[in-house]
Amino acid sequence: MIIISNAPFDPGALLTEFQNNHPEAGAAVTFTGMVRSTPERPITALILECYPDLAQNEIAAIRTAAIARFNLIDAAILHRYGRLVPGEPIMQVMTLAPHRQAAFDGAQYLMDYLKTDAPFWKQEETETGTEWVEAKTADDTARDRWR
Amino acid sequence: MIIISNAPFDPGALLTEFQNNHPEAGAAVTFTGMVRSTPERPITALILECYPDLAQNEIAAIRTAAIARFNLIDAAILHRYGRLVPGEPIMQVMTLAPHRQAAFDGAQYLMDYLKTDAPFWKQEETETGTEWVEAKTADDTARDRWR
Amino acid sequence: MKILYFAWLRERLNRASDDVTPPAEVRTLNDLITWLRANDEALDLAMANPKQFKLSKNARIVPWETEITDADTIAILPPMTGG
Amino acid sequence: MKILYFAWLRERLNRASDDVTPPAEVRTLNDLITWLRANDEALDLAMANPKQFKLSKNARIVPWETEITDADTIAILPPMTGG
Repeated sequence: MIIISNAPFDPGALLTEFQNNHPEAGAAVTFTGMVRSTPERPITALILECYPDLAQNEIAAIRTAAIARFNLIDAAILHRYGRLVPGEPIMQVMTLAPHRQAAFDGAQYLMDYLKTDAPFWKQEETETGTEWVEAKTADDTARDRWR
Repeated sequence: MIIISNAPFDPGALLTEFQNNHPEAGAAVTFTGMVRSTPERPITALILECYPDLAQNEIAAIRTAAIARFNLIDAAILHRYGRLVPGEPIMQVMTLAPHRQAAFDGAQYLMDYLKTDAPFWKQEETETGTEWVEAKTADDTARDRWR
Repeated sequence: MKILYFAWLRERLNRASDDVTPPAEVRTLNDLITWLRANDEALDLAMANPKQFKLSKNARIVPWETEITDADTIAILPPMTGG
Repeated sequence: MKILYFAWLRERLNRASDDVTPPAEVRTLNDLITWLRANDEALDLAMANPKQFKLSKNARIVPWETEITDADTIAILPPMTGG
């Protein structure tokens, strides 16, 4: 399952739906990314821009690669775009595997590739205006460990 | 939150409850362990024995150590005991952190220690009887990487 | 040929897309970017560090060496910050 | 002193617990296990590979060198297989 959407989602409901009907699965790992606002850097919203057609294709390719590499039983990715307020879930990745290490590795692999290869761009909205979030070289490093 | 219980639980509902009201959290990782039955090794049930007082204390200690080590905002562990059928969730670990790597590392740390240091014992029930699950030395190895 | 711009590149150019007709010698994405930059000062400036951009052709990320035709939709993608 | 047995150890001994009164020279868990094994052939056999067992005192896992008293509840724990 791949969902690119500007509608809010319920992380728990998504997990429940994903896990059902797989008696051969022993382990599920779920990653949820949320909009963060801290006292040091308070933001009023996060605005995500997206190229939906490309997002769909690239995420599908990353998902297929993860399933093959870690022998996953299933993997699902949901990513939102649009304007999100602090605390709101931005995206969720879920993996299902016979055992825990494959489920953890698969989820981390998906996250590392999504960070650098999925066409989304974040803008932070504060009291004083909006600012594009800069890409982190740490994200490239995280992705490159899988090469 | 630590729950040691013989009652079924809903992984998704637990996740939704756990994630709420933490605007400073950017990442949540959830691990769910389920009863597994495969065509090669079909089981009718998994029966978990537990020493509840010790489980409560040891899991609390593991949780406190994980929160301190990875600067987690929160961590929760639920572990069932009793008779569970294939597909049923056995346990769930959830971590909440500012960023993704701490959330992933915290969840793996909790899992690795729970596997070797939480007083639960699994018995597989098949058509022909029951059999105690043997502890894996791989679990000791996984735990020891954190030392 | 359709060219799409995203995020801060779109903002700096003040438009989300262009329709262009490059000359026949523009065969690859590399050629296209060189030609676009030569004809657009704002784009040239915004792409001063070209290696940070990924390019897509018909909604797939492809290498800069990829051949293109007039029927393709090309996107110029600043470093991504999703996830 | 209360002794608790779990999982396959409980099954092999055919009981979940014992109430025992060890002699005064039994000061540590190490001493206790030695004394229990000397007085119970089934336990002695089941614990032939003693290092695989963890021990708890009053619901906390503690080293085998830990001192104990008559008021303590001790558990002998086969390798755990939770998670």
